[in-house]
Order: sequence, then C-alpha cells, then structure tokens
Amino acid sequence: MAVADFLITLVTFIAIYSLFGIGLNLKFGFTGLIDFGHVAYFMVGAYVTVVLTLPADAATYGGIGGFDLPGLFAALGPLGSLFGWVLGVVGGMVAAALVSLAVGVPTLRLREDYLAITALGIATILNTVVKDEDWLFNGPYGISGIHKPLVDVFPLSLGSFTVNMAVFGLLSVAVFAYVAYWLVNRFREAGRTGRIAMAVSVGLVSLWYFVMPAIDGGTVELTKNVLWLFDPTAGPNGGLDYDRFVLILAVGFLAGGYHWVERTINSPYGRVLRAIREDEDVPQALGKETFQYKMQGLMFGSALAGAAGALWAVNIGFVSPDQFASTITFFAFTAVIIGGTANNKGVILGTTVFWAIRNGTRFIDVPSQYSIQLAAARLILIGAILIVILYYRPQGLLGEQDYDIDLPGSATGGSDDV
Amino acid sequence: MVDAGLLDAIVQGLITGSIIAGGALGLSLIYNIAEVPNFAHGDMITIGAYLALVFNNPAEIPFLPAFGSAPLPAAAIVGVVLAGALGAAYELTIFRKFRQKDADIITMVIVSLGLALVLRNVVLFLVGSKNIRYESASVSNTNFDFLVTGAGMTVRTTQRQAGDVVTTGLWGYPWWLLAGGLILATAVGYGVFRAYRREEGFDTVYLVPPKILGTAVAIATAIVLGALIQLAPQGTDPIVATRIGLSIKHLTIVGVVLAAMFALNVALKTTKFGRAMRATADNMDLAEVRGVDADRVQLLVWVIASMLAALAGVLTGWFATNLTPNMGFTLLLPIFAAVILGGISSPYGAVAGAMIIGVSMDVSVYLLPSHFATYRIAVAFLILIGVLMIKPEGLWGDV
Amino acid sequence: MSVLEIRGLDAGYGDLQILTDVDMTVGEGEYVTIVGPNGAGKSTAMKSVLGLTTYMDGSIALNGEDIAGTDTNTVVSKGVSYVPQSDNLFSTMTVRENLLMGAYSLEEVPEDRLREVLDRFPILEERQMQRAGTMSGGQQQMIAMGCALMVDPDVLLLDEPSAGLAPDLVVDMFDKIDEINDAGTAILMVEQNAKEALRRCDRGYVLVNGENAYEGPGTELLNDQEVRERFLGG
Amino acid sequence: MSEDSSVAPSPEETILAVEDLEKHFGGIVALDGVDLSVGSGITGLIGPNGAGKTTFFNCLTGFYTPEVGSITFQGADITGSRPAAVAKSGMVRTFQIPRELSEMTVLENLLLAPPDQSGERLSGAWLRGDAFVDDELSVRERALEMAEFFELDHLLDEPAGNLSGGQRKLLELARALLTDPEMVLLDEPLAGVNPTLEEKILDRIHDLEAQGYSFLFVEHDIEMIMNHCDRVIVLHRGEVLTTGTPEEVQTDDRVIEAYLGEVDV
Repeated sequence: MAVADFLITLVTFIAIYSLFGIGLNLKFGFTGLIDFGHVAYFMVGAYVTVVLTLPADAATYGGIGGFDLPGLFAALGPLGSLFGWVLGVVGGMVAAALVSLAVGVPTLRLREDYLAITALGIATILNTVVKDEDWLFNGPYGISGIHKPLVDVFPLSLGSFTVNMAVFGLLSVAVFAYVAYWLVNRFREAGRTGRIAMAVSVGLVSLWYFVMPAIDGGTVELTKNVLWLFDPTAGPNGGLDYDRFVLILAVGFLAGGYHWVERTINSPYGRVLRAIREDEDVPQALGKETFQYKMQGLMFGSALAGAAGALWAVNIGFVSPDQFASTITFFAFTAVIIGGTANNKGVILGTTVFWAIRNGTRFIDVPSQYSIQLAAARLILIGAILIVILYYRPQGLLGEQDYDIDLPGSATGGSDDV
Repeated sequence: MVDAGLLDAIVQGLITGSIIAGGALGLSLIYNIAEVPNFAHGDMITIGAYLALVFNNPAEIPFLPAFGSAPLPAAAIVGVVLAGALGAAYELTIFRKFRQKDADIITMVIVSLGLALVLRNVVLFLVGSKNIRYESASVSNTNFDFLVTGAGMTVRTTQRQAGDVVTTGLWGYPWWLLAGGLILATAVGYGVFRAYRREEGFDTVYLVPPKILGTAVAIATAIVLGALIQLAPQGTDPIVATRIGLSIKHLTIVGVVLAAMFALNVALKTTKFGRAMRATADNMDLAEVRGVDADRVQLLVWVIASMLAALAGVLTGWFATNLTPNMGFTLLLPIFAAVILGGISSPYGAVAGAMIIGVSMDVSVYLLPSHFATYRIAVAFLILIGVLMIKPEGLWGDV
Repeated sequence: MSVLEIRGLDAGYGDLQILTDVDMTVGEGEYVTIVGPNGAGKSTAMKSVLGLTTYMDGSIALNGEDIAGTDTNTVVSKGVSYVPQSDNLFSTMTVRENLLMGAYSLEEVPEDRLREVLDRFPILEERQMQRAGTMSGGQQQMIAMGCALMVDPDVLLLDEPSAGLAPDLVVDMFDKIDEINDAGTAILMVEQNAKEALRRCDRGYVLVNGENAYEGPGTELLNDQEVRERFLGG
Repeated sequence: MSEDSSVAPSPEETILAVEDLEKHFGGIVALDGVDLSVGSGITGLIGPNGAGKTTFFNCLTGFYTPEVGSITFQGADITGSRPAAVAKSGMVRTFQIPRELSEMTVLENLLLAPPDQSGERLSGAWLRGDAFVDDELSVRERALEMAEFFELDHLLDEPAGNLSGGQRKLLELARALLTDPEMVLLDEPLAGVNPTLEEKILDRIHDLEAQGYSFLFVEHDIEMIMNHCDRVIVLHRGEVLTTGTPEEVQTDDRVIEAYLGEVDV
C-alpha cells in the first residue's frame, strides 16, 4: 500500500475525531463542563443517522427502522439521495442534542466532579442499552450494510485516463502548494525554536513521503504519493475513489464544525460561556441564566459529536456498541489537552498528534504475537504524555486561543493581543 | 426443590456490596483527604489483584519464571504491601507535584485519568488480556433451605458433591424456640445498646453507633443460637420456603471487608495520626497551623488507600474466579456511586453506601425480568442520580 | 530579649505585595495590638509570622532565631500559636479532638495543660464530646482559643478574637485574654474593636496601607487626636 | 425593633423589604430574624465583623436560600429566586473580595455585564443581524465610557487577573453598574481603594443616586457611612440593632457599644 493510502485513512480518522474533539472542547474548554460521557453522543449520532438512512429491508438487521431517507428522496434526482443522507445526519445531531438535554437536566447542577462521574455512568448505561436491547439497534451484532452517500458515483471518472490524471493530479498538487504556502507563512511568523521544530518535522515528513518511496518503490510509488487524489486502479480509466471522497467529506464537515464553533465562541454568547467556565457566580450575579447557557453548550457540543458519529459510520461501514467505549472520550480529552484546551486549532493539532502516536507506530515492526504489547505501550505513552503535559504545559501545545468579535466599523478589535 | 428468593438476593447483594466497599474505603480516603476524585482507583484495584497473582500463580504471567505458588492469603498480603509502595510512588511522583501547583479539581480528575490509562495498560503489556485465575482451593456453595411449616421451621443444607446434590444437614426449630430465640436475641441486642449508649443529648461520637452495634449483636446472637440449638426437623411440607446460597468464600469476603472498615475507623478515630488525617480532611490550612505535616498525611493516605484497593482487588479476583485487565475499571462506577452516596467523609458512610448499592443491584436483578440482568450497574447508577437530584451534595453530605 | 521581632518585613500573596518595611516587636509577656483600617495588612502581618504568606524581604526573629520563610509547622513547633479569624476549628471533630489537635506538635498530650485549658473554659469540658461545628459562635471562639493554648506558647497570635461575638461575650473574651496574658503568655492581637483593644493592651501599632503609621502605648494611641480621628471614628 | 418612623421609608418609597430573615450554618445563627426596609437613596449597612452582613447580601441576591422569612423587591417576592433572576429584576451586587474573571480581559469583563444583548443568545450569535452589531457597538461604547470613568481604560486588553487589588474593586463596581440596576448592593466597595479614587467613586455614586439609582452598601469606615448615607442600618449578631439617620445611629449607645466597644472616653 502506498503511503498516500495510509495517510488518507489516517487523515480521515483525524478529521472525524477532530470534529468529535471540537464538540468536547465547546463543553470542556469553553464552558468548563467535564463531560466524561461525550462518546455517548458520538454513538447516538452514528446509530440514529445509520437507522434513518438504512433501507427498510436491510439483511441481518432486526432493530427499529430503517427509514431509508436517501431512498425516499432519490426520486428528486441524483442529489436527492445525498439530501436524504444529510437529513439523516441532521437527525443524528438532533438526537444527540436531545439525549444530552435529558442527561443535562439532572446532572448540570452538580459539582464538577459529580458531573464527571455521573456523565461517565450515563454513557456506560446508554452503551449497555444499545448492546442489550436487540430490538432497538440490533444489539451486539451491530449494523452493517450502512448507506454510504453517493457511493454509486464513485470511482469518479471525468473521461480518459489522461484527463483524470491531469485533473485530479493537478488538484492534488494544488493542495500541496497551498500547504506549502501556509507553512512558509507560519515559518515566517514563528520564533527560533518554532522554526527549528517546523524545519525538522517538515523535513522528516517530506523525506518519508517523497524521498523514501522514490528510493524504495520507484516512480510508481512516488507518483501515487504526489498525485494522491488520483487512483489509477479505480475504474477503467482511474479516478477519484470513495475513500478519497470520504476524506473530503470528513474534512468538509470538520471545516464546517470548526467555523460554526468559532462563530459561536467569538460572540457575546461565547463571552458568557467563558465567564461560566471561570466563575459561574459572576455571570449569575450579573443576571445571566447560566444553567441555560450550560445546557445549550452541552447540546451543541453533543450535536457535533453526533455529526462525527455519522461520518464514522460511513467511514467504517459498520457500527456496533463496542466501538463506543468510554476510552474514546478519554482519548478525546487527551487530544484536547495536548493541543490546548479552549483552542479549536489546538484540538486538531492534538488529535493529529494523538492519532499519529496511536496509528503511526504501526510501522514499527513487531512480531504479531506482541501486538497487544504494542497497543498497550502506545496507551501507556499517551497516559504519560497527558500527565506530563498537564504538569509542564497545562495550557497545551498552543495555549488558549484568542477571541475577536468581528464588527464592521469597530476600532477596538476585542482582545487579539492577549 | 426450593427456589432462591428475595432473601437470597439480599444476601448476595451484601456480598456484592462488600466487594464494592473494599474499593470504596480507599477511594473515600483519597477523595476526602487528598481531594482527588481518583479515576485511577479501579485500575489500582486491578494492579493489586495482579500483584497477588505474581506470588500466587506466576506461571500465568508470560515473562515470569514459574517459581512456585504461595497460598493465596500469603500472596495477598505481599501484594497488598507492594501496592502500598506503589501508592507512595503515585503520591510522590504525581499527586504531590500537582498539589504543590495548587491544581484544581478538574486537573486532578484528568491526571488520575492519565494514571488510570497507564496502569491498565501496564497490566495489559505485562500479562496480556487473557482471563487468569488464582491458584486456590475450590470452595463449594452450601444451600440453606428454610422451610416454614405448621410446626415451626425446618432447615436443610445441600451441597453439590461430584455432580450430585447431597443433603448435608437437616434440622429444625419449633415455633416456641423460634419465638423465644428471637426475643432473647432482641433482648441481648437492646441490652448492649443500652449499656453502650452514653450521655444522652449530645452528638456523642462512638466508634460504632449504638444502634448499629445493638442490631449487629442481636443478629449475631440469633445466628449463634440457631447454630448451637438444632432440634429435630419440623416437617418438610412448607407453607413458605426460601433458599440462600452461601460459602466460606462469601463469609470471608464480608468478614475481611468489615474488619478493614473497623480497623480503618479505629485508626482514624483513636490514633494521633488518624486524627491528623481527619483534621487535614476537615481544614487543611488549620491542620498545618496546628503543626500537621500535610505531605506526610497525604503520603499515608495514598499508601493506605492503595493497600485497601489491592485488598479489594484480591477479593474481587477470588470472588469472580478470574482476573482481567478491566476488572477494576468496571468496578469504578459502583464504587464512585457508593462513595458519593455514603458521603465521602467516613469509612462507615462508604461501606453503608456500598451496601445500599450492592443490595439494590442484586435485588433489582432478582425482581426484574431475566434479560435485565446486565443492567445491574445501571441500577446502582440510577439510584445515585436519583439521590443527587434530591440532595446534590450526597446522601449524608460532606458535613 | 523580645519574643518576637519583625524588622523591615516585605510580604504578600504571590506577586502581590501587601506589607512594606513593617517593624514590630513583642516583648516577653507583653500584650501588643495591631489596629488599622480594613485592608491595611493587619492579618497579613500576623500570617507572615506563621509562614502563611509569601515572604519577600526583612527578618522575623522568634526568641532570637530567624524564622522568616520557614514552614508553618516548624514555626508552630517553636512556640508560636495562632487563632485564625475564621475557619479556626475542625468542625467535624469533637471539642475534645480539637483540643488534642491543638497539642499535635507535642510528643504527647500534656494532661495538666489540658486540665488548665478546660478550667479556663468550663463550657468546653461540659461539651467535650460534641461536634465543634454544632456549637455557637462564642463557644467556637473558645475552642479555637483553647486549642491554641494547648502548647503553652511563648506568643499567642489572635486574629480578631471578638469578631461576631455579642457585646457581653466580647467583654468576656477580652477578660480571658487578659487572664492568659497575666499568666505570662505574650500576645499579638489584630482587632477591629480598636478602642477596647488599645485600652487593654500594653502597646499598639497602627498599620496603614501595609506600612507602620503609628506606634506607642495603647492608652497613648487611644488619646492621640489624629489616630482617634482617622481610625477610631472620632 | 426600634425603627424610627421618621426615617423609615414610607410604604410607597420602600424598594426592598425584608421580613424575619433567618439563616443558619451548623450551630451558628448567621441571621436571626432580620427585619428591615430600604428606600431610595443611599443606605449604609454597618455592623461588626461577623454580624452577618455578607450572609445577608448572599440571601438577598439568591446565592443563599434563607430558612425563614421573605424578601420583597419592588413589590415582587424574590425569596429563594435564583441569582440571575434577582439581578434581572434590578438588584445587582458586588462581591467583597473582587471576583474578576481573571483570564478574560478587562474589556471582556465589562462587556459581559449589560443585559439583553442580542449576541448573547445562540440565535443572535449565529445569525449576526443588525441588532447584533448595534448592540455590540453600543455595549462597547458604554463599557469604554465606564472604563474611562474608573480609570481602567489603559488596561482594557489586560487579563483582569493582572490588575491590582484596588483596580479589581473598580472593575467589580463598573461591571455591576453596567447591568442597568435599580439598586446596587455594594460589599465594602472602598476597602483598599486610594483616597482620590474613593472620592471619585463616592461622587459617582451620588451622581447615580441623583439619576434615581439606589444603593445599599456595607462599609467599615464609619466616617464614610456617616457622611454619605441617607440612612443607616446597624446589623449585629444577625439582627437589626437599629436604623436611623447617621446622626441618630451615631449617638445610639447600643451601637457604640456593639461596634466600637465600651464607651469610656
């Protein structure tokens, strides 16, 4: 497998978990709620989306549904089924938000440590319910045959092999060019240590991505890596395959979620959330109904987790209760803290670091009977990093983000110089 | 054939409660005095169980030579002591540093979560994920059938021996003896209660509250009387019958946990250092003004709590007859529920909370349709959330 | 030799400096009061002796030995006892346990000392087994005072002992302090009830904005026109 | 109760009425049946340390729920209301120890205060219509004005945690005033503030009083209370010892005894 294929899988994962992490960051980073049950909303989003989009006659499925929303709208035209799927995702997000509303009513008034433990407990209970109630979502057998949006369209071919290669190849190169441009700008802004760190890491990655394949596998590997969007083996003339589409979809959702949260945070609304995080008594004394704000923050964060769940289902093509263990929540906490609590860019960075450690180590050659040891060693490392970061750099790699409310015609631009 | 009934569910619940209480004792110490809601406590239980395994059944651990097997009690003692040393390590290398930085409670929660991740995976790394048993003599269950007949009560004990159910005992009590015994037991209990209670009118502090002591003495008297005076069976045609399944294992677990609870309470209430621990929990600044070395107190808290966690781990592993890297983590939720329910400030509270949780788990499993059995932990949790909704500071609060 | 001698003390909390160049002395068996407006740093001065603040500069000598910047429990074991203004007892513990905690820094509980304290505050003996947190405000103040006396300190630091007490109890409290002082214990007291405090003490200091403003015998300060106008309400 | 009818607000002037308020903590009776009424203007609340003043404030503003008694603000019963509801009804408080939001900037601390901002609602924050911009601009203008007045304008972009003790007091006060209150409860607003600023704050309070705002404040500085209050309430051991004009209170023997110690000079 070419490195590009591995990276496409990894980046898809990172995009999905980043969206999940951004939802957590809204709760934990900006509002100060320790929701140890965040994974429950990931699960609710995944299951509800899957069931809403699943064909009614799905084989080996014995739960409620499927409601086949894409099939319902397929008559409207080629994009109808996509619309149906999007509607399913919205349904998943709403369901996640509603479940968190039900959870929040009794728990949000509790002390922060009690909130953490009850949230964890409720998530565990919800997971048990999904696992044990076969009639609900097929119990431990999970759901396969999941609806994948636009799957029939792929591999996407625009014509002859050459046309495909030229179009998708150029797009690939354009993305690289943009990344390079962005990196150069960051490099200019960075300090001495930052520059060294950037130079070293960019150098190593390029060595691994561009140089090594060229030496190892020759030009075919190198071409695959450079023209990564183009898959020559997909279809008769090559083209854009479905994995790459899922990557684009996931990155698109992440971008949407990111901007949506940024817009929410960089507003008077976000100001109240942060005030609650620091000292709930103050906004209360100033007349803000903090309980409502906490509830909305919880629901919004849960909805984003739900969207991440919907993407997860499409990416894996199968959901089952044991994919949603509480360790997923803890991983997200770790990622958020590594990157920088209350920093959405930090969440993406932290998630990248986390999954790079978690999955990147697959290139370490160990005999297969030691795979458990390798997996355990990774998690030991991650646990240790979490503690070390909290001690030496509690603000995370990037620290808290800056806030700025965009206003036309305003001279004081918030607090961008903090 | 007599069915196990509500009584059996309650007895099983008390045993489950004891297992939870073992963990809750240590967690409440850490929670109350070190002020860490310790999410690593479940995994400290796991580590303790595996530490005893090292000496009890080293052959099961891949990288260890099979150097023979110590009896479980001896291995447990060594494991518990080693766990204490690990507890000191947690405090010295991690929690003391965060305390010195005045870390807030959220940070402490997440630090303990990181520690939990490390501990669980250390077990996975060294031992792997397979189920392992302790090397110990198998203990058979004895079923006690209580048959209430017109003439009184008949007790029949049965055991499964070599695949067959064998009746091992049959005796009974006529009505007059039952009534007399109960009256006698009540009288003894009440007498102890009266003799023990002092200075009415104040919030007098006792090592054991008089009402509990009186009740316990009454129950003990009834059991002793019942064991000593065994008359002829009073017929085997029951009006009402119920069965309780018990073994020495169960009684040992309950006994060990109650002994640990009592020892901890005596230490906290009567020794100078125990007082210092309680004072630190109450008001850490003032304790320092009175000359208490808070660092020493916290160190001891972690040592004792880790030892209690290890004890709970050994009991859990022995009770469930297998050890897995997840065994402690699955106990974490009921343990937290017990501690918050019981109020984090006293060993008795923690144990009382654990018993409430344990009994409600097993009784609900008995009362609910059979496929709800997997919701045992959910039941514990619903009770906790219910209590917190009414009293957000816990059943007995922090005082 | 003075029991406690503070010279040129700068101290505060974290980066925030509260005290600037404060000087204070408490002689053997002397009764010294610190008065001054709110926020003047009176309590901070007292807490600095115990190492409960951030030490910045200057010296604090206890019986000639420099203790500036030392751990609280070390200072306490050297003969300083302190009654904080609030949160000054272990509310979940019994009165008796509180008194035993008072003697924590000693090898064993001095029975004769316990006797003396119980004789001085009879209510404490009567209520030995009661939870301290369930007692009234005045009684709680007595427990706190009793705890501090358990170690037979060279100097007793009192932070607003009359705060929150009823007028008749305030007089009692000051009488108790007089008794303790008469028995030979040096006292350094911060008090808001300035008139009463200055009337009873040997010497007084007035702190303003974290600096020494006035000092002198209590009655002299009490009669000083300027001090009266500025701090004693005319 | 020795309410002097000549200075007690008449029923139609009464803004805040408290009846028989009780609050206990363990064995300590913090408030033992507080009865009082507060009219418009500046009312001072004095009493020795531990008299229950801060507990009283906490009960008034919904941070504590009293066990017994009722609180009526502008004719509405607010006993047991949540803090936010009390603040919205027009009674806002400051904290004795300033509770600045230390990681947020001074400007953000101020911007938080004004009520009913369009962008404070989720819909407003997402849609960002004209109201969003108008509100934010006007809120900023008011915040800047307030900051200027309290001499905090050079610190707008500082995290509030970097302010000095006195500046925190000012921020606290400025924030409270930005909520458009009817009545402001000030918990020792002048402790630790330098004399020139103190003078300014008092001037501002008098200005605001002239505009119809009312103040109830706890202060230790007797002189200040006597010179600036229309009416004084003396709280002692959780009860109202007396109420009256500054002159009356000043000459009340019980007050002098309770607050200043025995009278012998």
